[in-house]
Amino acid sequence: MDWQLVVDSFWPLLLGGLAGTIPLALASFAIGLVLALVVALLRLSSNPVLSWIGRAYVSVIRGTPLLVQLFVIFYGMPEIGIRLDPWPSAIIAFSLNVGGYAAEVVRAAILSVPKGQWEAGWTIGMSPARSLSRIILPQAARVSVPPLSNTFISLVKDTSLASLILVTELFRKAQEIAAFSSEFMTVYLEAAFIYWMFCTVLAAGQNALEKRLDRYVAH
Amino acid sequence: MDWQLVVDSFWPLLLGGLAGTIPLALASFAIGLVLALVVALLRLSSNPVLSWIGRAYVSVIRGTPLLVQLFVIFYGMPEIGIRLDPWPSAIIAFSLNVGGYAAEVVRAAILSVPKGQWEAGWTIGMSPARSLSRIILPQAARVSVPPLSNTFISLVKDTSLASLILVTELFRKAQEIAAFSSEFMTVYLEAAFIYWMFCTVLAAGQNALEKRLDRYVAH
Amino acid sequence: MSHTEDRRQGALLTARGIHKSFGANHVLRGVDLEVGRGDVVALIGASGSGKTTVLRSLNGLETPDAGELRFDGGPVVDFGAQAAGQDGGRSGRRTAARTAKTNRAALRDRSAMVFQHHNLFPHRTVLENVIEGPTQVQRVPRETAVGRAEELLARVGLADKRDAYPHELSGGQQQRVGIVRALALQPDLLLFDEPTSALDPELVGEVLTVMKELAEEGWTMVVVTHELQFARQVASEVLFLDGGVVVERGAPAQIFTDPAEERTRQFLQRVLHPLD
Amino acid sequence: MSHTEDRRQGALLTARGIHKSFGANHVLRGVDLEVGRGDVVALIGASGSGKTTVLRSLNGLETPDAGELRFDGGPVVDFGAQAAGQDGGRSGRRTAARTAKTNRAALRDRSAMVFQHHNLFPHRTVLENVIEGPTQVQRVPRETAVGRAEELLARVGLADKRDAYPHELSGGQQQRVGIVRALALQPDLLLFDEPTSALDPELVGEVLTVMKELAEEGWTMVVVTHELQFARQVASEVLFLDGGVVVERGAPAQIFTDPAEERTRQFLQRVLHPLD
Amino acid sequence: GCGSSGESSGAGDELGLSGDTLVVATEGTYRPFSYHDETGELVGYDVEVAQAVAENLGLEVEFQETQWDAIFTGLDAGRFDTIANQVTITPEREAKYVFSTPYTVSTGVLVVAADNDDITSFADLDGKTTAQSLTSNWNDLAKESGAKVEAVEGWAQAVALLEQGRVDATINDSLTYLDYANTEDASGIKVAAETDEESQSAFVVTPERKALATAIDGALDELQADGTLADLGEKYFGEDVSQ
Ligand SMILES: Nc1ncnc2c1ncn2[C@@H]1O[C@H](COP(=O)(O)OP(=O)(O)OP(=O)(O)O)[C@@H](O)[C@H]1O
Ligand SMILES: Nc1ncnc2c1ncn2[C@@H]1O[C@H](COP(=O)(O)OP(=O)(O)OP(=O)(O)O)[C@@H](O)[C@H]1O
Ligand SMILES: [Mg+2]
Ligand SMILES: [Mg+2]
Repeated sequence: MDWQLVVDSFWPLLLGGLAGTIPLALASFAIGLVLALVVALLRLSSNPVLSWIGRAYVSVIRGTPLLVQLFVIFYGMPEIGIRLDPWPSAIIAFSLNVGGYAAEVVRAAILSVPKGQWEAGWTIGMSPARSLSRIILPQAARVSVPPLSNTFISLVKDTSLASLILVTELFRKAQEIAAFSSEFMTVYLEAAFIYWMFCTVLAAGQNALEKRLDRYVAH
Repeated sequence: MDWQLVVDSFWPLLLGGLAGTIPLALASFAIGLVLALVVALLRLSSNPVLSWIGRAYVSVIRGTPLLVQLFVIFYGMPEIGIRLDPWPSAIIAFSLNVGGYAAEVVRAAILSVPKGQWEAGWTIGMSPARSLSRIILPQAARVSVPPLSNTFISLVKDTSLASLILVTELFRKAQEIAAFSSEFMTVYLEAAFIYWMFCTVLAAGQNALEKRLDRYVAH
Repeated sequence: MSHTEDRRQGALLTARGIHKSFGANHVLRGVDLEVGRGDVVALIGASGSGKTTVLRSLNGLETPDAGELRFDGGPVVDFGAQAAGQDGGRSGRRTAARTAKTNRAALRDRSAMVFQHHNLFPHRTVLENVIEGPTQVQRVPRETAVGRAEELLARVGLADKRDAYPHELSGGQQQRVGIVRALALQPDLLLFDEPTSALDPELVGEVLTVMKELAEEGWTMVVVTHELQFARQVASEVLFLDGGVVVERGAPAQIFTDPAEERTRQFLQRVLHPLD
Repeated sequence: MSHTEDRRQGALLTARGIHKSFGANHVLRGVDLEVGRGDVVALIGASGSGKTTVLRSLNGLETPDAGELRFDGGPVVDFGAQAAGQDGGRSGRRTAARTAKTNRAALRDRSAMVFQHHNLFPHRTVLENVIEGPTQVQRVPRETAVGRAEELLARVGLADKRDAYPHELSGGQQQRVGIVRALALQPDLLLFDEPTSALDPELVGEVLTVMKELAEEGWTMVVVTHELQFARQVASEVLFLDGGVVVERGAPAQIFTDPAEERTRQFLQRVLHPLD
Repeated sequence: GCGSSGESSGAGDELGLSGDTLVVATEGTYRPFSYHDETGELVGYDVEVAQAVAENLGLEVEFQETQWDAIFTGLDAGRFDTIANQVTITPEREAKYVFSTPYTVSTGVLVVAADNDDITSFADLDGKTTAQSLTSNWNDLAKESGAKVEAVEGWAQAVALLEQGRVDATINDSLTYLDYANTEDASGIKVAAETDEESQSAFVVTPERKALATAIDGALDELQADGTLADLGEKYFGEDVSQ
């Protein structure tokens, strides 16, 4: 192991993570969650057309490689006249991807809230939309924290594909350093360590969030 | 879109999937499940050392990129004298990976079986091991089918990384054909379609399995 | 209470020929019901006889397949019309759907329900549970709603629990909060679905006592219950339901001491004397 | 039954000074208990008083922190020893752990338990549920086990349900299968934890009737129950538990008509006359 | 940002560029042609040639770094104006794209493990296994020689496989080998043979941008004439590799 290389490359790698990986993951996750809620509601809709749209979306997103999704957004869209810069393209592609995966989580979480909660909302006069936002979603949130944080951890690692569409992040930095030094094993291990650090911090955040949300729920 | 290319490359791609992707995914999943059970039991153990080992394993596997895991097994192990061929390396790496992800699923599924089932096993004289195998796991199986089939679908797509350690599968085939024809977009879209086909078949299988396991469970 | 007097006159709710199926399961087979102002109607019957379904039809949680409901001399809500609409092609169906929606909401806004498993909102405090309906739906100013809520909580002995979360309460306390949440809506009709059957026996009393007081104050109530003692003491009328039909109805004294129907007699025997 | 006679003699189980805490919650504070062969002991008391914990201590589902248990004139299982072991450093702890393990299994093998929520194995048929213990643990040949199981199922009126899955049965049927599963182990002692409290009222009778028959046949039983009628008719002794202590014990006739303790009286009042 | 920078009309317009910027795609991980040095700066022979060409044409240059998989797709999609990444002129590519005059002419070397004496010529590859990057045309040469080809990400992995004895050989650019031998410990490998045929690398554009190719040709001629290309060759390889 070339320790000098490890030391020299630590900051560039970390910087690639902090300036590329993390903002990309955060932005995509935030937008993806909103999308996921919409898709989950489509899937839960009693209207067969809407529900089919939701199902088809999830099926395509989850059934095809993320790499191809990135390709289509960045290199395919210009053919129909839409040309976006790398960062917007990456955020769109990852958001769409998160939307597909998280939709299933959100849907399951909504279904996990006892039917009696909807009924209580109904009896005190609430519209379904209001019941959803004030009663169901706050409870679904607790249930969906663990699976959503899995989705987020996967996303953090998946952002390494963004280098394909010209976004510089942690993994791209690692490739650059590896190409220069030929010590790909060392550099990749170091990158893995930084990913692991990020994920560990995330997991700690998840625990804190779960505790917070547990406050008002029976054990 | 170069339709002649699409037609010509369909069989090679499909073959890459059937001879590479699918067997690799199946073998890794089977071994990974066994591993997942072991790790889940470690994590559930009341022995703090065992439970720490389980947690650490899951943390490392989930916190680091699969690509690095593949590299360590294939390029790193020879440095400590263990040199495996591409296929065994790939199966080991993917099994270890599945083991980490599925361990959490298995653990959650075991915890989801009501405590009363363990107690009923105890009162009729069963050892914990026997309760686990005859009472808990059959019930946990039903709960874990949906998340495990997600793990499997992810695995199918992740096997594309095996091309990095010289295993020829669907995605490698696509790269070869694309590199030769320079028609990356067309070939990748076609590969995506084949992945989607595989995933759709899997999803159908999942449904059938869920129905079967639902037979003796209340609604 | 100030509104006690004007509750004791005329039929508040009339139900005629209510039918309801779940798939092939014809659960209600023509249920008639009349609830006068200030009445306490007890619905009894075996499990699966349709008690809950009757109750839920009264507040729109279920939409009957046929029959009509009339509230307080208001317009007749005719579920038959809807069934007819179903044959009437696309626009007919749409009109029917719209009507059903309006009907359901109209029913619901006159009544409030207390559930078997309280269904309190676990992520909100006791007070927030109670004022949710008034402030969010009825647009009562928060101040007013809180004031009323505190008054009601004090009445059921839970003034000091206003900031607790539901899981911090005992089962009996949870049910009492459920009752307060219903009262806070100031409904014309209170619906209770076995409010004590999920409780530990020694907690049953505290809930029944509150319900008894409400009855004495003149609230109109429909109560599904297995507490025959309560029905006997508090109800103005008892309905025995079996197989989706009201088999027998009458004053509690008559039903419990001298049931006209063999089925009623058998049911009472099984519940009151399980070991004989 | 052939073994009826030899059940009616001597103390089958003696418990002395049983203590148990969950964290800071000192749930049992020195419970004494004696169960003679053929006795039916009823444990009553408010929710949270520790009834279930007592029962579970008798079959090893909980390991008491202190106290001793003695089965059928056999060796004394001393939980105090274990507590002492905890001060005795590492090897002491290990020995204590091993002893505790043996003790728990010994307790468990003499008794069988019927749960409040049946805890039947949902993925196995009724018959499979019943023969699981005999064939898998007691190594009874399958033929024999099936024969006995069918006999027992017939006795509780469920011969025709042998191939049904638990979820296809009513609550009362499920509990009867639970009883048969316990009987099939041919235990010395039957433990019941509120076997009817999760049932619809009209189904309670069918389960209590089976239990009454078992008592009459001479089975030794400890029953946690809220069915005071049942305790009164069937129990040979009633124990009233409050705050982890046996506050009062005696013949049912005495406890129910003339309780010595004020706490007992209050509890009975609340349960028997909730509306007064 | 990508592509469209300035509004000022200049040299770019006639060449079909949007503004005065030449957008050049490169891998950035292909030493010594296109890589990042210790300071993180993008450098390399191809990079500097592209910079010189742009300067000669009076254009700004903007590099877009991506993986080989995406490089032609991006060219097709108009994301890049040209590629500077040792793109070898092949008949298949010539059918689809327009090449400039070549700026690198090199031979291929057959590299084997230092202790391997079985392979001394390309003919010996028959039935052997080679590690090749799919991006290079050496891939085809290996196949033609009867070798089984294992695809790898790049040169470093090929060397690792050779040293671990998992493949028998790798064919790559002599320039890549030279650079590696000059900067890293190459004691584990050696050159077993060299091709007679030379391969030529050039800038590549889509057919619509033929004017750009012509302009680049002109620029390369001038850079050839004033010795710039030779100097760059000297800098990176110790010799002129442009002809
Ligand atoms: N949403 C539903 N979907 C399908 N079947 C239903 C539904 N709700 C009720 N049923 C069925 O309708 C019948 C009557 O149910 P209901 O809940 O009204 O009975 P109940 O008299 O309230 O019984 P219990 O005392 O058990 O509460 C039962 O057979 C039940 O299975
Ligand atoms: N596993 C446990 N962990 C922590 N606390 C427990 C546990 N089991 C019981 N307790 C606590 O011990 C006390 C006595 O519980 P127990 O279940 O024995 O009461 P019970 O008399 O059976 O009540 P119920 O009539 O509600 O069944 C309660 O305060 C309960 O919360
Ligand atoms: Mg009901
Ligand atoms: Mg209990």
